[in-house]
Amino acid sequence: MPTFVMTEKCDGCKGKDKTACMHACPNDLMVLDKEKMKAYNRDPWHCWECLCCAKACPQQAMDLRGYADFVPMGASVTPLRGSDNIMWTIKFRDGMVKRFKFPIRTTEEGTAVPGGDFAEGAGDLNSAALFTEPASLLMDEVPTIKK
Amino acid sequence: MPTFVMTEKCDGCKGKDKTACMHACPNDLMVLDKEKMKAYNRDPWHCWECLCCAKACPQQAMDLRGYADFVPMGASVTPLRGSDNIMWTIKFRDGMVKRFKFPIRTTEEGTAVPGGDFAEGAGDLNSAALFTEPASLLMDEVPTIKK
Amino acid sequence: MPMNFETVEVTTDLLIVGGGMAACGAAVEASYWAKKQGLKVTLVDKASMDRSGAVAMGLSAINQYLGVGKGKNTVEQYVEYVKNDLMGIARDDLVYNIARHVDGTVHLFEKWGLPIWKNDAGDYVNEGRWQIMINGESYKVIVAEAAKNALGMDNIYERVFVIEPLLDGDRVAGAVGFSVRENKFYVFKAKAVMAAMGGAVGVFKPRSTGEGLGRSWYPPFSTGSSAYFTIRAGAEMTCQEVRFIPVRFKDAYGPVGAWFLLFKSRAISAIGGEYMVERRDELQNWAPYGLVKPIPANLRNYLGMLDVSEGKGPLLMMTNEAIAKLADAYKDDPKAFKKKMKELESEAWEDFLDMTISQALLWAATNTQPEEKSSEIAAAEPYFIGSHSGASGAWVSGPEDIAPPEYFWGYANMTTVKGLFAAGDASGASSHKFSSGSHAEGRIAAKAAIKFIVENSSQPNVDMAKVEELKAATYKPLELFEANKDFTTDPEVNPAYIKPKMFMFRLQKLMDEYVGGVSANFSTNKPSLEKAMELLAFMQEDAEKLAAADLHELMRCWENIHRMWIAESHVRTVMFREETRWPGYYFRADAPKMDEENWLCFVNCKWDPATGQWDVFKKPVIRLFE
Amino acid sequence: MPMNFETVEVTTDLLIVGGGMAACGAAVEASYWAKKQGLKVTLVDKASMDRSGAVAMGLSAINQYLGVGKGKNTVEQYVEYVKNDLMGIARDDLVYNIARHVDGTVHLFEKWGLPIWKNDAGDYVNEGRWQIMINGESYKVIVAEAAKNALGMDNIYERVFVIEPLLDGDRVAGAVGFSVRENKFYVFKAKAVMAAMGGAVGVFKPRSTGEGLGRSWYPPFSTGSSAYFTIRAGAEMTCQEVRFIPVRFKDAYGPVGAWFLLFKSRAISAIGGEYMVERRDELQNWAPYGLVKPIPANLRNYLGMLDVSEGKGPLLMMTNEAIAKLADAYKDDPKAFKKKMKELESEAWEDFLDMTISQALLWAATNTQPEEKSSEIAAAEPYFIGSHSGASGAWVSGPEDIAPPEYFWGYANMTTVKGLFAAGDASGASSHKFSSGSHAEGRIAAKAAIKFIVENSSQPNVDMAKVEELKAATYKPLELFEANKDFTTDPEVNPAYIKPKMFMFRLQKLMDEYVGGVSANFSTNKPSLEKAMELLAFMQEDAEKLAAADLHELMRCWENIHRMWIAESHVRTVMFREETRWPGYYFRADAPKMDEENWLCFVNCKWDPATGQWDVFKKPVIRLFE
Ligand SMILES: Cc1cc2c(cc1C)N(S(=O)(=O)O)[C@@H]1C(=O)NC(=O)N=C1N2C[C@H](O)[C@H](O)[C@H](O)COP(=O)(O)OP(=O)(O)OC[C@H]1O[C@@H](n2cnc3c(N)ncnc32)[C@H](O)[C@@H]1O
Ligand SMILES: Cc1cc2c(cc1C)N(S(=O)(=O)O)[C@@H]1C(=O)NC(=O)N=C1N2C[C@H](O)[C@H](O)[C@H](O)COP(=O)(O)OP(=O)(O)OC[C@H]1O[C@@H](n2cnc3c(N)ncnc32)[C@H](O)[C@@H]1O
Ligand SMILES: Nc1ncnc2c1ncn2[C@@H]1O[C@H](COP(=O)(O)O)[C@@H](O)[C@H]1O
Ligand SMILES: Nc1ncnc2c1ncn2[C@@H]1O[C@H](COP(=O)(O)O)[C@@H](O)[C@H]1O
Ligand SMILES: Nc1ncnc2c1ncn2[C@@H]1O[C@H](COP(=O)(O)O)[C@@H](O)[C@H]1O
Ligand code: SF4
Ligand code: SF4
Ligand code: SF4
Ligand code: SF4
Ligand code: NA
Repeated sequence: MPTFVMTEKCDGCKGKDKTACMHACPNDLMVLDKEKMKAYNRDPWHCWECLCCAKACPQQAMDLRGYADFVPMGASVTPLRGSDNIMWTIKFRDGMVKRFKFPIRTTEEGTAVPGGDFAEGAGDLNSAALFTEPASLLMDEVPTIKK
Repeated sequence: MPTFVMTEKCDGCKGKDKTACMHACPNDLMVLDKEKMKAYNRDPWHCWECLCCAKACPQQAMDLRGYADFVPMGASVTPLRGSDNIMWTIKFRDGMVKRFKFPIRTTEEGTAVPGGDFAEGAGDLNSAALFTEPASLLMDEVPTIKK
Repeated sequence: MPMNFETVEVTTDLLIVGGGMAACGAAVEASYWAKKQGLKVTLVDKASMDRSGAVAMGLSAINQYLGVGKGKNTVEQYVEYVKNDLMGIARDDLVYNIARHVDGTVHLFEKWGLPIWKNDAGDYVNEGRWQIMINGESYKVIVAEAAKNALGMDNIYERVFVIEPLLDGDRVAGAVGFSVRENKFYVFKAKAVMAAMGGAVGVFKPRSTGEGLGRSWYPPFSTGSSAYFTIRAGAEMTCQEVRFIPVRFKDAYGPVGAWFLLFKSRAISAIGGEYMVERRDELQNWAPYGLVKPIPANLRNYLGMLDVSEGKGPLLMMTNEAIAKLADAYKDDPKAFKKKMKELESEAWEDFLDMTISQALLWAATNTQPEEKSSEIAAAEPYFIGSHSGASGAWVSGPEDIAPPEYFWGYANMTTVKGLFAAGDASGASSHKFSSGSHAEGRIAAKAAIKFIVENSSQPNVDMAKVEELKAATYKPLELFEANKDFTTDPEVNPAYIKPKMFMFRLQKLMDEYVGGVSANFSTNKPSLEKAMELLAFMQEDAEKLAAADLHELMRCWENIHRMWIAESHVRTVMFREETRWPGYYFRADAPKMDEENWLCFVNCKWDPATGQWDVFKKPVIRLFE
Repeated sequence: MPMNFETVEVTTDLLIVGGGMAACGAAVEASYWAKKQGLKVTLVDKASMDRSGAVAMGLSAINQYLGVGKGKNTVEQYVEYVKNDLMGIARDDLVYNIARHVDGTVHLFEKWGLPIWKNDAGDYVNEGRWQIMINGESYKVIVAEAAKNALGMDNIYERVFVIEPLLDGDRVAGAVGFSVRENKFYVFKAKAVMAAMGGAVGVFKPRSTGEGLGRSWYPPFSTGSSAYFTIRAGAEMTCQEVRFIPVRFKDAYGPVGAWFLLFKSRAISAIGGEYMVERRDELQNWAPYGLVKPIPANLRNYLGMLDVSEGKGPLLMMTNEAIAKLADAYKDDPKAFKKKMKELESEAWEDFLDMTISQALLWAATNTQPEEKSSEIAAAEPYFIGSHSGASGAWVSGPEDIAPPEYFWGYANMTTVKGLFAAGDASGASSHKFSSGSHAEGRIAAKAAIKFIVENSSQPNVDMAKVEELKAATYKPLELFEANKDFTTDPEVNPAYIKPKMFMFRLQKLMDEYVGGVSANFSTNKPSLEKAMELLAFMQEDAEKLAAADLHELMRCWENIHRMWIAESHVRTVMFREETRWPGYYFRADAPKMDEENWLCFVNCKWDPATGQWDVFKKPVIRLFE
């Protein structure tokens, strides 16, 4: 990268208050040009190429072109992130293509319960045990050093 | 530097075909914004800080602020170039001011005669002597090595 | 840009600043205890929790997992490992505390939905002794989800950049920050505050210049807010001299862990020869630490750097050889061999796709298939990251049950400022916590913070005059810009102000050249450090002239002020420690040897908010066992 | 940007490409002989002659003046000096030829109006043995004036950037270029062409990043057109491995000559100690050249670099001590002392104000008064400049009366391509000509070119199909930009093209890291050079995708293509020469010693326009005396 936005594909997230790419970027780089209703990366020199933006874009309107100051041209690495896996398409400079698919989560989105299903601990604010402990340690008690 | 143009002082060289700063810059950086009739440095990252532009500006509309990525702020070095000398005003970061004046030429502008007033040589296209030689060498003949 | 900013006051009990690994751990733990005690917990993040912080892109491994409950390792063994890796400089009590809790945190991650690699027996797949493999693209999304579910979105402020602590005498009273999306200035009033804003990148000049300067290993949005916040509160800091320099795949900064540990790859120099073997004798000079296994990270770096200095570089990671060796067992069965090769190929690509996509792209862009061709590795520029193999951060109290008296002042992970807690990259001298340990430490600190609030239940006083002053200072760069921008025809070049990007370049250049960055070969000395102090003094004055065209640039201004303060603490402590203890991280050319007698100690420092004076001093290293 | 470009044809006899020192010399001389022969001379400059080229800002000294007519030095002594300074690698015939003419050129400068310092006896004030002091702010203005008066403005094309030579078989036929101000494509048809487009800066990564990257010692607008032009014509090149690294005042690159020679300053390391004294023994390793006086420039660099590598840096120019010593003679007369101090102060400031204004500004910005405080010096990034202490450039014929047969092919300063002449930075193996020698060499070459035209009077044939092809290639970056820019929402980030600034960064980074730039400590080796070739091959392909938004950016595209070709010739020749001959300019870590037996020779190279193949080979060093 840095990321780029394909003019034709971007619909500005239909003018919603915050676009998916703006919401995602950990570095506050994506901006919606409200006149054109198109997004852009306001500071490619600060882009980490994390693709948080591209993975989030509902239009597949974003892609990455490697840092022009050291990445030879012509290759691409494009994610397609689903609910439980991600598909990567890797195009080499010489045209070779590889595809990989990896799991990304084992549960339904939104269902993470803070304590897991571990038994709550004793609830003692003064003890060393955290609220899911000792159960979440798979032990009977929290290790300590005999002073 | 790079150079900057003071908005109020610049008159766009009164809309002449080429402005003094554009004419001067050895790196083709100065541009006239024809709508605003103001000049600007189009690529400060390529500016050599040679001040050819500022020295040429008839309005004293240009100055230099040191490369921001390594020059501490607040100092200035400002030329005032006349027909036979140049005046420099140096303002230190701490406020101290120094002025220097140096000669820049000993003849009237435009009067340089290609051959000086040296006697022409023999006019032989095959000899080693250049057209003002040997006179301009203050010698009787052009040195050579006896082969 | 209207110069009209609404002040929004938020009063809470515990304020968690940051939304990364440590903050998410804190959110989960604090919510539980707060609910029991009827207390309110508020979290503020400069980005969106789903994808904020160092784990934004994902990770391919969890680097701290002990398996104590499964009988695989003891907590003591981990402490031993960390202590040696840091050349003797670690807080046993802190490392112990994190290590005894970390497994529970990892088990929670799994419940929440993080795919952890399992072998046929159903056990986690280890990368190395302490590291386990994950399918970690959504690692942060999952961890944030649990935190958000615990807190409720009403208690979460995203896209608010926190700049300064609020104090009430010797106690923290909250924090102020500004929205990067709306014209709102936030005043958070709290009984306790947890600093968890991560580490610092961009204090030193990166190797890349031009567009690629965003490509640091650790993210460019780790900008040193943790350290700034705790320093400005007057908290004692530790190990600010212990920067971390990781060896990484060259240019795109792909991590090496999976290659060295999982794939068991060798690294050699381009001239040939394995520096870890050929230079073994050099390790004697750094005994006892040089002689342990694994060899400390800085010494691994150092041996490679010696090859590079002698002109034997570049260094090569022999990915091709490593894969060939792993597949070799299957060579007699073509089908199995092919399958194994496919599997190894996929693992190799996932490692980078999960956490350093650029590296995968660089492979593709250079027609590199790791099973066919080696890749270069190189030492990165220095980072400040107390959670990985660096150690910088706030000096915090140990846990009551194990900390010696010198290391204990009431509440685990509380800094020396009452009510101010720190975890993850924000706390020092407890390296090698990584993503999982940072989360666990966040939990530890959060529980202690709730205890603190219960035991110190008054709402600290917030001086609203001071708040107004801070508000004015916050937005000054916008005003400076508005007032002066029309003086010149190019808003980027103006004698009245400096834009944050140039300010950052200025800082990076001086740190690089005088404080042992890449172009100084990671070497420095006293005159260079003094010169750095001189230039930093100019920068501090010029920081008053930072200018911003919009709220985004305003954030960049503050990020760079934060970086500048870390820089100063670093220069002061590197100057104070008159020895070279971590060659490979930095070299004091004028004090080139390790000096156990005088310097087997912490170097701590403190900035006094009342006087503006710095103090740098020693603190003892106390061993808890052996 | 309309894609409609008028083709302007200009037919002439002699075409001078460039408007700098060598070109101005050529203009003055050629006009005289052309007038006699009824020939036409045309000059084309990418900038305005008044302020174009390396002398744009001015200079404070003329570095080559022998005073032969005044009995001060002999021409032979100068040859001796240059030969030794280049570690034995110089063309005696070329150096001799320039040296015997240079005084006449300087005397002309004085007539034209250049103020040259004089002592009370009316003699020029020497800076060093070969250098004289001037008030040189308008040096270029004055020299250009004489050239313009000689040619007449009708024969001068300014703001036309020349890209490629035109060929008719083995003879040059002209050149093509484009206006950076108008939509005009220029086809210059000529019987002889002189390449005088100066040296190359920006092939290697500069020390500064960010805005300050324009601040090179030699100007950023010296972009390698001379070398590109001659290489592409198929001319044999020499010493392309001999880059020049000047030691300069740190950051602003103020020259050191006046300080070392006029002010007689010492340089020491920050740790104390004068490297030129303490490291004297090292010079034995580079005998016989290490043992001469003055010590060769690269060895002076090298001794300082050894201090820096050992961590003794930064290096300091003791300006304060030097000024104190010079004023000391007046210490008993307070009035005279004060006057002397004022005079020294003014001289110190003028030195920089005349040629490196940034350095004066940096002094002011850091509150530095040279009489009170030392300044740091450092080795700059590598440049290609055959006129100063580097030697790269075209392999040209020597003068008939003194060149040995191996060095003579009919016309002085003619390259191996018929009708193509070179002077100044454009010609190689004749270092230390500087501003004055470049002018003198321009004159020599111009006279020879007129002779060539007289003796080869047919107008070469220009293949107009080829011209059309070149025109299409010239403007391709504009078309590529227009056709693709709307595909993305940011014209700077587009997968279909690369902007010239990023292309430049890419070139600079690879040269820096693999070919012995600053961050590689000026050291390289075979595997690194091979890697550089690999990356350069990618760049050559990607050069097809350069894109420009306007004519200015189009010039930047071509400048960087020119740089890329020099880079390749450099890598190939550094690889070929398997020794280290110029430590301080570069170090082949895998061949760390000088090898007189095998490598006391020129390394020449040639690109064949017909086949696109490179050839690198040896040529003998022939001494003319002693
Ligand atoms: C980037 C990266 C990191 C790692 C690795 C590879 C790569 C490519 N590797 S490997 O190399 O070894 O491969 C590791 C690995 O595989 N396994 C592992 O467990 N950890 C690794 N890390 C390290 C961990 O990520 C790290 O230890 C933890 O994330 C540290 O946690 P924490 O201390 O919480 O920092 P954070 O970055 O996650 O969160 C910071 C938060 O603060 C916010 N923030 C910052 N400033 C703020 C401000 N002023 N106001 C408000 N909010 C403000 C951020 O938005 C964020 O929410
Ligand atoms: C920049 C600089 C240079 C020097 C010094 C200090 C500094 C700060 N020092 S000290 O350090 O030692 O102090 C010297 C000094 O004091 N005394 C001295 O005599 N020489 C010094 N130089 C060296 C001389 O300047 C140098 O030797 C000569 O100028 C070389 O002359 P020449 O080879 O003609 O190059 P040029 O740069 O002057 O002219 C190049 C011309 O070509 C044009 N051009 C370039 N590409 C073109 C293209 N594609 N198409 C058309 N035109 C296209 C340029 O516009 C220019 O007209
Ligand atoms: N060569 C090595 N030997 C031992 N541990 C390593 C090695 N390389 C990396 N590690 C560890 O592997 C994990 C990830 O490393 P890294 O990818 O370098 O961040 C960290 O725990 C490192 O300490
Ligand atoms: N009309 C203008 N007036 C003043 N500065 C400008 C103008 N156009 C561009 N610039 C500046 O020139 C530089 C390059 O601009 P651009 O490439 O047009 O974005 C930036 O620093 C702009 O701020
Ligand atoms: N220390 C030195 N000894 C001898 N000559 C020098 C020294 N420093 C610079 N010079 C010469 O002075 C002139 C200007 O040098 P510089 O300023 O380095 O370009 C050149 O002719 C250099 O070769
Ligand atoms: S997320 Fe995609 S569609 Fe939405 S604004 Fe961003 S680029 Fe456009
Ligand atoms: S790749 Fe990452 S840093 Fe870059 S714009 Fe997208 S989300 Fe932001
Ligand atoms: S020379 Fe001066 S007045 Fe003329 S356009 Fe340039 S800045 Fe404006
Ligand atoms: S200072 Fe020199 S390079 Fe910069 S804009 Fe002016 S003339 Fe151009
Ligand atoms: Na170095």
